[in-house]
Amino acid sequence: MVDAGDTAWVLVSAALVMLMTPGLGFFYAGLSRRKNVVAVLMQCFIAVATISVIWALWGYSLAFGPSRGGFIGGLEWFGLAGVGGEPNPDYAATIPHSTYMLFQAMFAIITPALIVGAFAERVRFGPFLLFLVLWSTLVYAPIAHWVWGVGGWLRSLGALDFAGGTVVHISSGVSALVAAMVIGRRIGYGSFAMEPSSPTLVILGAGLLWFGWFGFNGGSALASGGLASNAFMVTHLAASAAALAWMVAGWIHKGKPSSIGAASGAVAGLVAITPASGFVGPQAALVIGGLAGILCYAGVNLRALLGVDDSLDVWGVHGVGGTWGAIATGIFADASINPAGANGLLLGNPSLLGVQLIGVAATWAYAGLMTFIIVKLVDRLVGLRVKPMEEMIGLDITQHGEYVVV
Amino acid sequence: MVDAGDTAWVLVSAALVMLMTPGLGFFYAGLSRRKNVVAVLMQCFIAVATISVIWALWGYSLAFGPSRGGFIGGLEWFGLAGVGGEPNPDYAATIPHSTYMLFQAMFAIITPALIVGAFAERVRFGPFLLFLVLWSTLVYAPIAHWVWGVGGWLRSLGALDFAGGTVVHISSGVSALVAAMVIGRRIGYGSFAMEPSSPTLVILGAGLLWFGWFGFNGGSALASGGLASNAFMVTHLAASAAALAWMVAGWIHKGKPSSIGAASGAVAGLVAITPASGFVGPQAALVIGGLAGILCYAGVNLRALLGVDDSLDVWGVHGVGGTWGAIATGIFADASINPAGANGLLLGNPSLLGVQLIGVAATWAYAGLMTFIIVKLVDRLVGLRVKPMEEMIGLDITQHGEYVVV
Amino acid sequence: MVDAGDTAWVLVSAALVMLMTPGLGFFYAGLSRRKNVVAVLMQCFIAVATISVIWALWGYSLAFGPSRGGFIGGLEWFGLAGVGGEPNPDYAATIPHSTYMLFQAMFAIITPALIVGAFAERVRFGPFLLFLVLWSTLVYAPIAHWVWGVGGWLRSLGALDFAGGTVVHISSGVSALVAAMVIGRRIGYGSFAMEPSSPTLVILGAGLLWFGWFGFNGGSALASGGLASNAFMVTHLAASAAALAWMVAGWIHKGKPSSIGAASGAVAGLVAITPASGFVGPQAALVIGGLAGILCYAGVNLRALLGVDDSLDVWGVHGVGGTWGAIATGIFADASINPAGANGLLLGNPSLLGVQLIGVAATWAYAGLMTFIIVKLVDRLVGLRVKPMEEMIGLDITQHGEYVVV
Amino acid sequence: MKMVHAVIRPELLEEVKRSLEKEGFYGLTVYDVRGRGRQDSFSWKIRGNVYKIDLLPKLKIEIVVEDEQAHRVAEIIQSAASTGEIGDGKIFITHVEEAIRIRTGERGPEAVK
Amino acid sequence: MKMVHAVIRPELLEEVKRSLEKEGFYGLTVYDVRGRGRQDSFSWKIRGNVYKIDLLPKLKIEIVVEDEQAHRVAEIIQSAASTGEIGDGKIFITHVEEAIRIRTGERGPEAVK
Amino acid sequence: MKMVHAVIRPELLEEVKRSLEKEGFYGLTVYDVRGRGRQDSFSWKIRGNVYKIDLLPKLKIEIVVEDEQAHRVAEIIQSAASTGEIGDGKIFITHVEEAIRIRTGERGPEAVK
Ligand SMILES: Nc1ncnc2c1ncn2[C@@H]1O[C@H](COP(=O)(O)OP(=O)(O)O)[C@@H](O)[C@H]1O
Ligand SMILES: Nc1ncnc2c1ncn2[C@@H]1O[C@H](COP(=O)(O)OP(=O)(O)O)[C@@H](O)[C@H]1O
Ligand SMILES: Nc1ncnc2c1ncn2[C@@H]1O[C@H](COP(=O)(O)OP(=O)(O)O)[C@@H](O)[C@H]1O
Repeated sequence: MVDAGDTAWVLVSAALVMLMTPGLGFFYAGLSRRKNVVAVLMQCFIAVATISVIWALWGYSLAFGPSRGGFIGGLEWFGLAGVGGEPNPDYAATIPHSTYMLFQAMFAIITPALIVGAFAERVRFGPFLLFLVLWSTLVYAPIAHWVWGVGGWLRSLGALDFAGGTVVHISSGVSALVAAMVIGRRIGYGSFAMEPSSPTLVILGAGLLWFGWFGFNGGSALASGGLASNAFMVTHLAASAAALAWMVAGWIHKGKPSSIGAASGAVAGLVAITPASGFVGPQAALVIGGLAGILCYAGVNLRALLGVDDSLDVWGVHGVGGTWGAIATGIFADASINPAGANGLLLGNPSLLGVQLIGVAATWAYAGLMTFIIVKLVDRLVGLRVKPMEEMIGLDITQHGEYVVV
Repeated sequence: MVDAGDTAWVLVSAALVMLMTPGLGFFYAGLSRRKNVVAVLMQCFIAVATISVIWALWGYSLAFGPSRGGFIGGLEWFGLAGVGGEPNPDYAATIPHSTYMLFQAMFAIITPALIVGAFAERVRFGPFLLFLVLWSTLVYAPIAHWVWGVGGWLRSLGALDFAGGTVVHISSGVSALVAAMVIGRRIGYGSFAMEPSSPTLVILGAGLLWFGWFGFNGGSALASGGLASNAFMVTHLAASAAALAWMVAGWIHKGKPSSIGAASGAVAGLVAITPASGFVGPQAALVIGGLAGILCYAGVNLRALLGVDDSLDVWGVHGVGGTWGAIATGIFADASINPAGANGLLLGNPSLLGVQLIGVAATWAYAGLMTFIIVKLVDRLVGLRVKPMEEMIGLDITQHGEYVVV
Repeated sequence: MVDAGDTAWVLVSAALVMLMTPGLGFFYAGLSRRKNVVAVLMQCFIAVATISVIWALWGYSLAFGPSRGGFIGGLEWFGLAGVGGEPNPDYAATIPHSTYMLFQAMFAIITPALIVGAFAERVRFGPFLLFLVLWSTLVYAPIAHWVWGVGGWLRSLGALDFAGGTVVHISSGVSALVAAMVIGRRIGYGSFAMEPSSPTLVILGAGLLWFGWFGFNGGSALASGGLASNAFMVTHLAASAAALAWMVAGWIHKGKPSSIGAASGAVAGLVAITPASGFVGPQAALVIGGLAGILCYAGVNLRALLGVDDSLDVWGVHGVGGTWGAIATGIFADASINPAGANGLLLGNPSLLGVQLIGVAATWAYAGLMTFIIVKLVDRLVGLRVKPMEEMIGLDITQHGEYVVV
Repeated sequence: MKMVHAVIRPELLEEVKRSLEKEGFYGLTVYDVRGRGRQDSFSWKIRGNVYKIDLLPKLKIEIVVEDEQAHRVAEIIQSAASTGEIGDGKIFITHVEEAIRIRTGERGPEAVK
Repeated sequence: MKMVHAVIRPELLEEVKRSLEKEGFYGLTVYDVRGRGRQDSFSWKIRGNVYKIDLLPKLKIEIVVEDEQAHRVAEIIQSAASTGEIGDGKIFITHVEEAIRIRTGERGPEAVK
Repeated sequence: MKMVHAVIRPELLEEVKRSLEKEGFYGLTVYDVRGRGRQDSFSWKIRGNVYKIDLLPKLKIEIVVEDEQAHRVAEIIQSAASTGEIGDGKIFITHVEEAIRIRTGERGPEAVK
């Protein structure tokens, strides 16, 4: 039976998560050079449109439709056939099936949009669209099925991922690293200064991401009430602790507390708490967030040392943060917070941590490999990278015929 | 009886729709030249304040008060007398009457704000305020009454307008065209480049509009549940399809996929699905949205060919999109989605299409004529247009004594 | 018992209020000079992170924990011990205790962030953090306890403050005045032009504040339904009336209707209606808002005459507006709107006004005195103000190593 | 060579560029400036402080050409950028001792061809 | 004629404008620049990359006046824009061969009166 | 003294600054400009109106040095800012009659030391 309160909460959550992708666009645009601001915004914006359409056509069905061996869903729900106002109790008993589908659509949108940061400022727009469609179909849908689909193999194994630490963040973070390595560095990387165009946009983006994440994690309870409230609370606390931790780490390490650091830290904390948000309490959230700030800060610095031009540090934030979150869930999970969860290491159940590690490893391996294949394929077929002269002039003018005056 | 879940959803929806008007301000500001950014923002912002006050005083009563012959409401509810915490079951049985009034207030605000785009960059601020008050009272309130008021003649005829395709979009789009023609072109139109100041602001605006539109259409169910979820879903899909369609049309036609095009397309899709959103399913939404993108793109190009300086293309997007949406409702409506609706042409009921066309024609005629009279009147009384020198310097400095530094 | 609809509404409200602090950041950043935009944004952003952490640790317990003599709460709830999914019926019977705590957290965050405007463009970041922690602990928590805590002395006296006129706005506004006086004027104040960097950011901030305020006041009903709807409605009307009033006052006084004036007016109206929003109806809201616009406009001009450099006029807007709101509650309160309230002066009960004045006086005195001590202390200990050369170059570069390119 | 500096109304840039192109002057550099001249200024207050806008947005164009072309370039700009209203702007001509094309290192008039 | 170029601290623009006005120098053109001089520079890192801010925000003023007024204008600016701290900026004087008022086509000193 | 004006690709600023520093040229002023040269231009339409981008983002550097250093400065910039592709930019050298340090009032070459 549809409950009005639960439906209201999940619909609002879906709206909040939708806003995260433009928010991500601002975050990334602010970190990019001025000549690529429009291109980055456009890539995020068009991801909303593109993924929504393919999600309605085949994506939702592949991810959540009747399982084919735990690996992928069937096409029974192609074009959202049968996805209507009645609940689908397999997924959520008190909200319309269409509400569940919408909420999941927003996750499917933001995940590939996250990868945009890895190859920002150097890819052609058309081939980018092709990448988007392939990645969403071949990487996102299967992993979502494994973890969340009824019959998915990781779900059956007991892996816990409340709101997408594995499905969203590890998958995009690892793919980002691979894509950045395959596509190669920006011209002048390491020798020119590549100044973030706008801390203002970074803060705008981080603010919208934080705001939207209340829906991302809170809405993953799929009902209004204590569990949603817990997810909301720990999300907020982890983000706060991580923002402080990253800021302080940068302050000690580099001499100044930077706003971009604080914003990046907040995102790192949000990422790390995502899988754990329905399974841990506020004290654990402060620890998970605080450590996320430090680990992701280290990840970003490590990435720079390795000379990989993951331009806006998708791996350092989402790959490292998501992995830490999945592990932290195995450590801190507390069945008294959510009976549908399990106890973790600290409550005497080391086996959960093992299952979590399997989930992490499978996602790293699958996302990494498939992204390698997809990027290579797209590059062969249509050429992914812009010409050097276009890169120098900037993607805004050369790809979109637009530029930022103000 | 007030239902907490339904009320939560409609209150949130009202908040979302309120945010659309500042969102519209950013959308329009980004499309304007740098010297008029503040003026456009201010016109939208002050529309929120002005219409809210007149809505509380007389607007709501004229639109929804006891009908005088199906044409206009009476003044019984002047100053919101009697509009309190109890539901008014004529309009919505499970939410407070004040909630319904608020939700409607946000529609009344954004409608005249949409027209701002037609005569952007060339009208005096004071006379604009006068226009706002007159248009809202003489055009918006009656049309809202016809379509949504108990006893309104179009409502009685069976015309379907779930969330304001006719009331909001056709009325503002047609008025925009008339206002632009009467007021005349900007100095240098057709000979100077008039560069949009900021694709960043356009995307910000489009993102907020899209986000808010979930409340606009979803909230129009006036309750939480399957119908709200359906409206939310089709809104999202139509916007997505239209963004892609407009982008591709522009890409083919002009060589580059522009972010402003994608953003405009999204708005076009949102407009077109508005009247249909409670009556059609997801497959129809993709078709309605996709065609909206193409039709509105054509509308904008047609407008340019005609040499009318509807500066930010209100008619091309809202007039064309709203008209297409009203017709599409007559084609695709499906009573199985909403028993309070009807079947459309494709389900064997051509009469609905006829009624829809009557609604469209009446709105075009009434809004067009009245806007002509109001614009002429205001111009005679107080002079609507700024001096040429002021237009050259820009409205920000000359009207508001402000300007954009960053 | 947890109600899904009520919880949905209060969780959404908490999210909305959270967004207000970044919104405030944009509002303040737009009013600041370009060289201090990042610094202002950062101060607001880091207030979110910092206060959230101390709120979870000790702040919530001090403010709402078991009362120690009506003055302060005990540390029983340190680290949110016992604050979980069950309602705490002392505060809100139909939502999880954690939801109530979260909603309150957002109020605790924005209050000290408001003070940022008083000493914008001239304080060191580290000492600012120290100020933040001290002020939140020593000023905010006690005042919140007095007014809202079970057993708080002002609450017991019958003082009405629906959503924080006293706790949030008077406390921050008065503290701002004191802090600005103690810290002293910016270099060149009164002789250089200090141009607001961006009306666009001001409108963005005002839009987000207005949007979030629906949660601030509406959510303070702590349930969905008629009272929340009333608070939402009067909030919207007061903001509208005040925006118009301030704009018109400035227009008459200085010759131009400024967008910054309209935005400031809206905020003034939102402030003034805050304490009254659960106790007055729409007609009173229009009066309270309209007068707030004029009174705060006068307050700002008075402040300028006095030569105090409360840089972004926190006192003029929040101090004056909050005080007026507390008094207005004593005048216009109507027990028929909220049986938990009382009648005010106009309904024949002058005693309420007396109680309100006691609340105002106590808050002015306590906040003013404590802020004086805290500012002096921090300055002695670590030096609050930047070096003159740093102030000339701007805080963005000197404090954060960042700057605004776009 | 000479450098022709022109301060013009921003909206006339296209017009000026087109007129220059027609006579084969293609290379140029432009940037946003604010200028004060005889135009009326605007003064007002915000939140208690007095502000005055006497600097209005203008565009500056710089074009380096051979000595004998400088006056022609100035004439083209003058006629394309003039509206007859106060605030049309100024043109200044200064002497350039050397010009170098960065790409090739070519010097003198060759560099600006 | 001469063009006086002054790079100043942005916050002293009002002061400079006022001082110039007092002696009848009204026309001028300004724009935002960034400058490096003897001032300390700031260096730090963001997200793994090293950045250094050695270019600090400055304002540049350009004023064209008759030959004999150039030194007076320079003096006025120098005294209005000086704080005695490093980073106060520089003034340069260059020669202008011709000036034209776009509105009327007037040439020479008349054009900048 | 001479003023060396260089229009360069924005991304090469760091390179140019570093090269100048190495030979002791520290003081300079830079600002954003848009330039048109031989580069291809981009043209397209938005919402029914034709637009053309023929002005691409560049940076302008101004450095005032003693007469005899001007050519060395130009050479340094030329070699640091050259990629060999169209659009690398130009360098112009003009004469400066006087330089003043605002802070101290020092004049002549002393002022730019
Ligand atoms: N003496 C000057 N030196 C430098 N720039 C000047 C000077 N006088 C005017 N300008 C520039 O020319 C612009 C137009 O000048 P103005 O006097 O308003 O026009 P007009 O020449 O039509 O009277 C100003 O905004 C300013 O940028
Ligand atoms: N040689 C130069 N050429 C051009 N501009 C210069 C030169 N030296 C300094 N400037 C400009 O002057 C500004 C102030 O210079 P700085 O050396 O810091 O001041 P001071 O003269 O007080 O020592 C710089 O930011 C830069 O814009
Ligand atoms: N005649 C000129 N006057 C002033 N600036 C010029 C001139 N020609 C070119 N420029 C500037 O130099 C930049 C590069 O010029 P371009 O002709 O594209 O390069 P190249 O010299 O490599 O052919 C232009 O963008 C413009 O800013």
